[in-house]
Order: sequence, then structure tokens, then C-alpha cells
Amino acid sequence: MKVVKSKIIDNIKILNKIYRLTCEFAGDIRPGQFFMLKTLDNSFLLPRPISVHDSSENTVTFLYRTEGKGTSKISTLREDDEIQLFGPLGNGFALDNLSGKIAVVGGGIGIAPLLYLVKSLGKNADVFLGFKDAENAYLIDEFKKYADRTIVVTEDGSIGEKGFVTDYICYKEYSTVLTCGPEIMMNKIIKNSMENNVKCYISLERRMACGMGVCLGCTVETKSGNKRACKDGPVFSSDELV
Amino acid sequence: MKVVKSKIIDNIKILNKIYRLTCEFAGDIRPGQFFMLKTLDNSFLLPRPISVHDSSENTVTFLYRTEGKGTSKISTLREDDEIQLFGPLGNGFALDNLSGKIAVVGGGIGIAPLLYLVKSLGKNADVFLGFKDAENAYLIDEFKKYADRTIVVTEDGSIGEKGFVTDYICYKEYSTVLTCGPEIMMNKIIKNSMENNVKCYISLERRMACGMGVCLGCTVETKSGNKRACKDGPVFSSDELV
Amino acid sequence: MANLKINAMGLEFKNPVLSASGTYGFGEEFSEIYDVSILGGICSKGLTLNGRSGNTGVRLWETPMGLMNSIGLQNPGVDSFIKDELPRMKSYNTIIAANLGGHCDEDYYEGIYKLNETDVDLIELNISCPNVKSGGMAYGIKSAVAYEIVSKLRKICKKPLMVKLSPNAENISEMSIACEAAGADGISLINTIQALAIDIKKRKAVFDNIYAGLSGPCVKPIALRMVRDAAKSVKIPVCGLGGIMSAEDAVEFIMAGATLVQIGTGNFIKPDIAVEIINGLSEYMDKEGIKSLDEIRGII
Amino acid sequence: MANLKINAMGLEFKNPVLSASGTYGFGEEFSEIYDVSILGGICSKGLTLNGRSGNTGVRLWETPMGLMNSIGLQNPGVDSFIKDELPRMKSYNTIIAANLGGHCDEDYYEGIYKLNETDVDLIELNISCPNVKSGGMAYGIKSAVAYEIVSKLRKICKKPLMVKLSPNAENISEMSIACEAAGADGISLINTIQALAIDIKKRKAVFDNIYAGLSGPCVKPIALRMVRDAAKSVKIPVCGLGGIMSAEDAVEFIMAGATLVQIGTGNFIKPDIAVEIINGLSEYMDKEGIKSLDEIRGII
Ligand SMILES: Cc1cc2nc3c(=O)[nH]c(=O)nc-3n(C[C@H](O)[C@H](O)[C@H](O)COP(=O)(O)OP(=O)(O)OC[C@H]3O[C@@H](n4cnc5c(N)ncnc54)[C@H](O)[C@@H]3O)c2cc1C
Ligand SMILES: Cc1cc2nc3c(=O)[nH]c(=O)nc-3n(C[C@H](O)[C@H](O)[C@H](O)COP(=O)(O)OP(=O)(O)OC[C@H]3O[C@@H](n4cnc5c(N)ncnc54)[C@H](O)[C@@H]3O)c2cc1C
Ligand SMILES: Cc1cc2nc3c(=O)[nH]c(=O)nc-3n(C[C@H](O)[C@H](O)[C@H](O)COP(=O)(O)O)c2cc1C
Ligand SMILES: Cc1cc2nc3c(=O)[nH]c(=O)nc-3n(C[C@H](O)[C@H](O)[C@H](O)COP(=O)(O)O)c2cc1C
Ligand code: FES
Ligand code: FES
Repeated sequence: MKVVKSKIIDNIKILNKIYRLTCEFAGDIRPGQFFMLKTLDNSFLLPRPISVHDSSENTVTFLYRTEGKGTSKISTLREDDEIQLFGPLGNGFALDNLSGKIAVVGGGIGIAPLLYLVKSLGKNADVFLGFKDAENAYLIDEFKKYADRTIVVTEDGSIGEKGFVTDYICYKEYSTVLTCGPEIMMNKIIKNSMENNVKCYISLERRMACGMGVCLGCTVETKSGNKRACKDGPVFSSDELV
Repeated sequence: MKVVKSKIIDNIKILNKIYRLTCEFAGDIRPGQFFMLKTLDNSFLLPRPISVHDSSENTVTFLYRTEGKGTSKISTLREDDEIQLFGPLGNGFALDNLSGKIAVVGGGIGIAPLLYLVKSLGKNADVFLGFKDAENAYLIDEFKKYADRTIVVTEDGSIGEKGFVTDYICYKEYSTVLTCGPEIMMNKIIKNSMENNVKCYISLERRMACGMGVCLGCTVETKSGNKRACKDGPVFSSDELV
Repeated sequence: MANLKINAMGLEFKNPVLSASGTYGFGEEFSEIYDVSILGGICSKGLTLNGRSGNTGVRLWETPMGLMNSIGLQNPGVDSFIKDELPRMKSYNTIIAANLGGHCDEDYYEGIYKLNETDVDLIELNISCPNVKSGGMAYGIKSAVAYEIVSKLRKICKKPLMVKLSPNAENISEMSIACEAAGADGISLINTIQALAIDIKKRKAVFDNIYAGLSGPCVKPIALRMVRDAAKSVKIPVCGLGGIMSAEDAVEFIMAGATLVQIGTGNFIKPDIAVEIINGLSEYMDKEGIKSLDEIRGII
Repeated sequence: MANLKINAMGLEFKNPVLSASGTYGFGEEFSEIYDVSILGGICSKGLTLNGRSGNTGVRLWETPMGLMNSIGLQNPGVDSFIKDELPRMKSYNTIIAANLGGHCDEDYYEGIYKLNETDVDLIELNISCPNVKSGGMAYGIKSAVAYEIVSKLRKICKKPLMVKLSPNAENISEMSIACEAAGADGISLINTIQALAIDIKKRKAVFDNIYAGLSGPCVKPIALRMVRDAAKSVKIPVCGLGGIMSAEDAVEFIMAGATLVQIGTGNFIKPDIAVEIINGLSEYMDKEGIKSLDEIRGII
């Protein structure tokens, strides 16, 4: 991990409130890791945690949704502006221990970290993407390039299957489920994975100040006590969690 | 005076650290008046006082130098961005009471409010502009369009006359001197005007919070007690001052 | 539309939003921007018995999301206020509070006697000024000192009396209780927090008086805590202020126990902020289905 | 190059810049970003005799230019610190301070006895924790209470003892004097300021404990004032902190009388900020022709 002032290559709105930001960055990054992002002015104080959406030799790409003042401010940055990046942080998904067929499940903005994950998994993964409706769906074609199968589910069925993404996973087919998305979705997946004896890893969100494990602000309660989402996570095995 | 969110028409760097900002604004403005400017984010707190550099029916133009975090931040705004404008504020130059030939003297960024002033005075004014050197000189051609004579003075003589602008004013020729610039320049002009029995009006700078006369933070000591630079000024008659 | 009316200290306020002393002059300038009669009330610039020309040197300094000021109570004096400002202020058709400071007991007595005879609605007693007779320590630091002066003034004051507490008080709860026991009709807080800025280039304190008062968004979390401390300690109404910049901020103060709120530094940042906050409050209530602010006051 | 060395409390610091307790863990994570031996010192995460798992609920909240935290002293306990953290920390070749908190006198005694037997360089005594035996009022509010505990601990403590003051103390000058009289070798201030945040959507305080501690740039003007109050009151060295984000900020604290400074929240905002501040200090001295910080210390 390092702190750098990085030059922005582009920062494009890809959908209502959703932006893709690509910056210069050289260094190894594991899928599921994140960076702390901060504009160089003082319009907000704490850096904001954003997952790695993609990465190449000299760049890192983020996909983020504007929520409050930090992400809104970041969305106003343009090509050649500078941004403070701190990372890569966190454990990321432990790819080495994976074997067999893998299900990758994402909902909403939780899809952000999954592209880089699926790319790294090779053609070994099926991807399940949940959206509200066709208008709020994105990145489907990107995922199709890298995944074995890509299953899209929308609440209103306006594209792909209709309903909740959690209803379309056939757990028995998989050795492991990797997921990121709304808590309600992840809780369902944890439950179903356990019932089906499938290993499950989830990426958690917590408010963060340091992003590196020193402030103890991002507590995740686990069976072995409080863990730090930023350093011990953000990816946790579902059976660690209480 | 009013508070508006105004759309930026352009914000152009015209010289090292000096920018010209044009915004949408409809309303009467007197030369020597100013606005309080603030970006819509929270990168700084207090609006910044900036004089009117020019104005048309639907626009107001400012000329400013980046000094600290406020003006630097304002300089990053671009076309179509919005800015908070509050104004016009202050008394401005009292043009109605002027008669005879007028000398308008500006130094450094103090030149900003003088263009609109000279435009309003018609061909009745000679303009004296003081700069450090040719590289830091600007707007000369603009002034030439509106002034009777335009005398440029640089410290190193690299353009126009050499020395200080205060050395080139023939006070006897004028009924009134109007000036804005560094304190040292203005103090010299006040002294010389008095010696020559020429009326003198100067535009003063003070730290401001409200810009409208309520906080009492921008004190100017005058013979009739404390006055407010923002409301009773920024233009003062030199013989009011202590 | 939501009902924003507040009855407090024997007065009826159109809504809970007042402008804070020292940030609104005597209302005249703001009346050029918007109709100031929409306000719940206006607190005058801090008055002293005799006029004061205020402090020398720098009077304003920006800090991260804050403002330091050292105006030094520049004001025209009580008589001039009564003659030159109050009649116009009363025409604004909102509650008018005279903010009164003093450097010794007599200053306060005299000021109150004079204000008693006017149609000012409310006296906001600023006890943050250093008390010259007790060695320059402000009236507002020790509860016992505050109790004494407030008791005396309560006896002679014919108007509702709201005591404005200093955040530099040793203990806000005790101070609030002392003021209530002394007969205050309400308390307002916070005044500015004592702070220091240094100009390292000049190697000098920025302000001639060295210390100055901090206000603005940076103090809001502290102000909110103190307002809750106060509201939990007394039954008289609490007027909360410190860094309020939005209707949401005002709601926080109300949830912390405030009956009224004041807007100070915010008036500088966005001169029509009071309009926005008053409208915002009523929209908030409509949206949340809140009929009266009593439903959410002090719920924290 | 400027000489940044500082001798204080019987210790030699490479430079006056320490990392503040609770914002630097035990140094391990930062050692991955830069060579932490460049620091003047490291203050450990606040320790308690027995480990604590800290507070439930939200622990962090951003405010305008500030951070509120309610970590609740999550820490592995003194024994585990001594066994698992201290040996590595000592290898960083800088002054290592153990920040020690306690909820009753015994907690402190036991902690000090254990730390006495280690090669920790300095004990920073955090007296902001609520004292369970005296009804939850923190040790650090009333000077007399602080005097008592510090005197007792001074007698048993074999290490230099720096007492970390709370800005919530009733009176910073009196508190500083009390700590000096009780035998403290130095004092550090400020800890976080008690503050409140409310989630108006949930109609609840953000933090389970309702109040939490405010830090960051927003508190700097207040911290600076308190550091000057303290430095003017005592002869023992004062370690200043609160919102330091740059070398210029550090210089302000030194001019206000600080011998040492600490970087807290700044470590989160820009993780290599300490490097920048240490280099910046030495550049500043060179540029201003300052040979020793003694020349500017306490000049305000
Ligand atoms: C490890 C991790 C990875 C993330 N990856 C992504 C991503 O790839 N794309 C994306 O759009 N979002 C992601 N998020 C969520 C993102 O961090 C928040 O949306 C963002 O911090 C909101 O900041 P704001 O200033 O816009 O909102 P505000 O509400 O103004 O933020 C105020 C404070 O709350 C914190 N906060 C608010 N919402 C969240 C949240 N959901 N999670 C954590 N902290 C929060 C902020 O960091 C800030 O400190 C991630 C969060 C974590 C913890
Ligand atoms: C009536 C008036 C008209 C002005 N017109 C112009 C103009 O046309 N063009 C231009 O470039 N500048 C003008 N100035 C100066 C301009 O206001 C300051 O340069 C600007 O406020 C600096 O802000 P900052 O954030 O960049 O600097 P910072 O140093 O970060 O500002 C910190 C604080 O100090 C105040 N401050 C700093 N310098 C000055 C100053 N010289 N005068 C008043 N307040 C100051 C700021 O307003 C702010 O509150 C004018 C000032 C006044 C009072
Ligand atoms: C420039 C200025 C002048 C002030 N003058 C007074 C005053 O005369 N009397 C008073 O009681 N409070 C005075 N105050 C304090 C405010 O009324 C208010 O208590 C404080 O600023 C906190 O609120 P805020 O953060 O909303 O500004 C002044 C504040 C400022 C910024
Ligand atoms: C997340 C966090 C945890 C903290 N934990 C401790 C602690 O354990 N012990 C302590 O004495 N101070 C603790 N502090 C206070 C800091 O050491 C420091 O006194 C305070 O934050 C002010 O400095 P700053 O504004 O530079 O952060 C903590 C502060 C923060 C932000
Ligand atoms: S964010 Fe600081 S420990 Fe995780
Ligand atoms: S800036 Fe407030 S009175 Fe002039």
C-alpha cells in the first residue's frame, strides 16, 4: 500500500449517479481490495473507501455511486486533475484457495468489485447480477466477456429474469459463492450457502477513517472477536461472522 | 443586492495566477462595487470579496488573483459550473459628484475594479497602471480603448515608463484621483493629492465575513469613527481617513 | 402546511428560527435581501450601556469550517439602540430581543432599566463579557457568579430574560441549573468558543486580544452536545445555536432539546440562509408527518 | 539542516513530532508506508489493564472538518501489549509511549506496575476515561480529582509520566498546575472534545453512547488556545495536539508553548502526513533561519 497523488485518466458518468474513474497507478492489486480516495481540496475530510473495479499495469479503475458529499465531489473531477489514492488495502478475495465452480453474485453498486474478480477467476465463474430494472442495469456486456455464464435478474423483469438474484442461484452447482451487494441480499446468500454446504465469502462495508487497521472504527463482529473490515476484511468467510 | 446561484460563462487564466471570471447576473452595478463569491462546495467557509471588473446587461465579470484557498478553488471552476454570488455590495465610486479631468491609478491586482470605472467615466479619465514588469502587465489594450490617455509604468521599465506609477502623475492636471492598489501606493497618492489639493478617493481592502455591514469585522478608522469597508466603503474619500 | 409556531417565555414566535446576535446587525441590511418578518425573531447586536468602538487589529479570521472573531462588542450603546434602531426593528413584526452585555453589575442594571421602558420583547443576557470587577473572569464561567448576577437582574427586569451561556463555562449543566434557579425565563447557547490563531509569518497572535471567539459549522457537534446537556438539566426553554447551516442542523438541535434555534455565522455564508431553513423546517415536518415540533423535541 | 532534537522529560526525541494515541495502532501498519523511525515518538493505542472489545454501534462519524469517534478503548490489554507489541515497537528506534487509561485507581496502579518492568520509554496517562467509582465523571474534569490520582501514580511510576488532559476539563490552567504539582513530568493536550451527532432520519443519536469525541482540523483553534493556557501555567513540557495537518500547524503549537506535538486524525487524512510535517518543520527552520525551536517556543 502507498499514498500517491494520482493523475486522472478519465471520470465518466456511465449511468444516473454511477461513475467510472480511471487513474494512474502502478502496483499489484488483488480482486476485492480497495483504495481510500480523497480530493486534494478540503471539501471533505476523511478519504472514502472505494473497491477496485479494474486494474491494468499502470492504471486502477473504480466504479462508484454518488451518495453524499465525498463521492459527489469526486464525481466533479476531470481528466488530468489529481486525486489522492491510498492503497491497495484490505485482504481481497482469497483466490488461491478456490477450486471447482464458483458463483459470483452482485447487487446494485456491489457489482463494482466483481468485474476485476471475475476477470481474475478466468472462465471458471458464473455471474449473477441483480438490478432494480433495465434502466438501472449496467456492465452486463463486460461481465459476459469474462464469465462463463452471466445471469441478469431485475426486480421488474424488464431485462433478464424477474425477481431477486438470490432466487436464481443453484447452490448445488458451486463449490464457493463470492458476493458483494446490499446487506439483505448478502444475508440471504449466507443463509442459503450454509444450508447447501457451499463456502461463501462476502465483501462488507463499514464506515472507515484510516482504511489500514489502526483506528478500530470499522468493527466487524466475528466468532473470534472484533475484526477490522479494512484490514482483516473487507472479505470475510460467512462462517466467521456472528 | 441579492444572493444567487449563477452560471459561469467562462473562467480564463489571463496571466500567471490571474483569472477573469464571467458569470450570469442581471442587475445594476456601480463601478467600485464588489460581490462576495463562494463555490457551492464546502472547501472554504466565508465568501470572498471580489470587485466588479466589468458588467453587461446579463453578466458580471471579475478579475482576480489566486492568493489562498478561496481564490484557488474559484479558479478551478469551469464553464457551466455554478457559483454563489452575493451583491452588488458597497458604495462604489461616486461618479455623480465628479467633474473636470480625472486620474485613475491602479497597481497590481488593484487594477481589477478600474476597467469598469474607466468605461463609465467615458473619455474623461487618464489611467495610470503600475506593474512589476512586462511579464506581469495586463489589460493595457483594454484600458486604451476607454481612457483618454493610458500611462503604463513598470518597476524595471520593461514596458512603458520605468519606476513607480506614483512618480508619473501630474496632480495639477486633475480635479480628482481615483485609486486602487497596494497600500504603499495608495498612501503615496493620498499624500500627494493632499499636497496638491486634489480630491482623492481610494478603494480599501479588509477581511470580510458578511460583506453587507452586519458583522463589523471590516473596520476602517475614519475621522468620524469606525466605518465598515463593506458598506460605508470600500471607496473612501482620503480626507475621511485617519 | 406544518405549524411552526412556538410559545416560549411568555412570547409567541412565528417559528423557532431567530437570527443570532452580532451576525444580523439590527436587521436593516437583511431587510434588503428578504422579508425579515418571516423570522421567529431577531437578536440585536450585543449592546453595552455606553457605546463601544470595539477592538483594534484584525477582527475576523477563517479556520477550517469556522470563523474566529474579535469584534469587541462594537455597538452604539443602549440609548442609541432604543432611539435609532428599535422602532424600525419593531416594525419588522417579529420578536425583537435586545442582546445585552456588561463589564460590571451596574452596566447590566442600567441597561435593563432603560430596556424595561421600551417595547423590546425579550432581553438576551450575554454573560460572556469579562467582568472587570472580578479580575476579568467572565460572568459566564462559574455558575455561582452567573447565579448572582442573573438573580439580581431578574428582580429588576420587566421583560422575559433569556441568558446566553458561554461554552467556556466550567460546567454547562450546572450553569443552566444556576440560571434557571436565578429566575431566567430561558437560556440560549452557545456563544463563541475561546480560541487562538497564530500568524506564524509575523510570529504573533492574529488578534490583538490574542484569544478570539470561534463559531460556524466546526463547532456544531460541540454546541449540540452542550444544548442537550442544558436541555436535560432545566425545564425552561433552551434556544440552541452554533454552526447551524441547514434545516437538518436545526432539527438536530430540536431533537437535542432546543425549543428555539438561532442562525449566526450561517448568515454570512449564505445571506438568505434563514429563509431556506424556515422553509426547510416546514418541508421536513410535512414529509415526516410531524404536526408539532413538540413531537421530536428532546427525544435524544 | 535544522536541528530538530528535543530533550524533554529526561528523554531525547529526534524531533518534536509524535503520533497520537488511537490513530497509529502500535505502529505496525504505518511501517508498511514509511520508515516510522523518523518519528520523534509513537504513542500506543490507549491501553487498559484488561483488554476491552470497545463500543457497539457506529464508531466513526464525519463532521465539518472533523471526526467524531467512539471506539471505546478497544485494546488487547497491558499484558498483551507488553508481549505482542512492545518488542516490535522498540525496534523502531524511537521513543515509545504507552498510553494508559483506567476506570478506577486500581486499573492505573496495576497497569503502571506492569509497564514499570518493561523498556517502554514514557507513560502517557489518559485521564479522560470515566471514573467508575466516582459516578462516571472522568478523572480529567476536576483538577482536585486529577491531582489525587496523578500524585499516587507518580509515586509508583518508574517511567517519565506525561498526563494527557481532556479539553472537557473545567479549567485547563488549573488542571495543568494540578498535574505539575502532582509530579507529572509533562502534559499533553488535547484529547477529543465531547460532542454529539444526531441521525435525524433514525431520530437517534449516531453513537450508542450518545456522546463521542471530536478531533481534526475543526478543533485546532480551540486546542491551540488550551495549549497556550497550559504552557503559560506550568514549567513542565507541554505536548500539543488537536487538528495538526501541516508543519505550519505544528509551528503554531510550538509558538503557543508546546515542546512536542502529536499528529492524530491527520494520519487518516494523509497517511504519510508525519513525514511531510517533519520535513516541513526542518525546511521552515532553514528558511526562517531558526537554529533551535527554543527560539520560537512560547513566543505568543
Ligand atoms: C471496503 C469498501 C468498499 C467500497 N467500495 C465501493 C465501490 O466500489 N463503489 C461505491 O460506489 N461505493 C463503495 N463503497 C461505499 C462508499 O465508500 C460510500 O458510498 C462512500 O464512502 C460514501 O461517501 P459520501 O461522502 O458520498 O457519503 P456521505 O454520507 O457524505 O459520507 C459520510 C461518511 O460516511 C461514510 N460512509 C457513508 N456511506 C458509507 C458506506 N456505504 N460504506 C462505508 N462508509 C460509508 C463515508 O466514508 C464518510 O466517512 C465501499 C465501502 C467500503 C467500506
Ligand atoms: C472590497 C474588496 C474587493 C476586492 N477585489 C478584488 C479583486 O477584484 N480581485 C482580487 O484578486 N482580489 C480582490 N480582493 C482581495 C480578495 O478578496 C482576497 O485576495 C481574497 O479574499 C483572498 O482569499 P483566499 O481564500 O484566496 O486567501 P486566504 O488567505 O486563504 O483567505 C483567508 C481569509 O482572509 C481573507 N483575505 C485574504 N486576503 C485578503 C485581502 N487582500 N482582502 C480582504 N480579505 C482578504 C479572505 O477573504 C478569507 O476570509 C478584494 C478585497 C476586498 C475587501
Ligand atoms: C462576528 C460575530 C459577532 C458576534 N457578536 C455577538 C454579540 O455581540 N453578542 C453575542 O451574544 N454573541 C455574539 N456572537 C456570537 C453569536 O451570536 C453566536 O452565539 C455564535 O456565533 C455561535 O453561533 P454560530 O456558529 O451560528 O455563529 C457573535 C458572533 C460573530 C461571528
Ligand atoms: C479514532 C481515534 C481513537 C483515539 N483513541 C485514543 C486513545 O485510545 N487514547 C487517547 O489518549 N486518545 C485517543 N484519541 C485522541 C487522539 O490521540 C487525540 O488526542 C485527538 O484525536 C486530538 O488530536 P487530532 O485532532 O490530531 O486527532 C483517539 C482519537 C481518534 C480520532
Ligand atoms: S478504518 Fe480504521 S481500522 Fe478499519
Ligand atoms: S464585512 Fe461584515 S461589516 Fe463589513
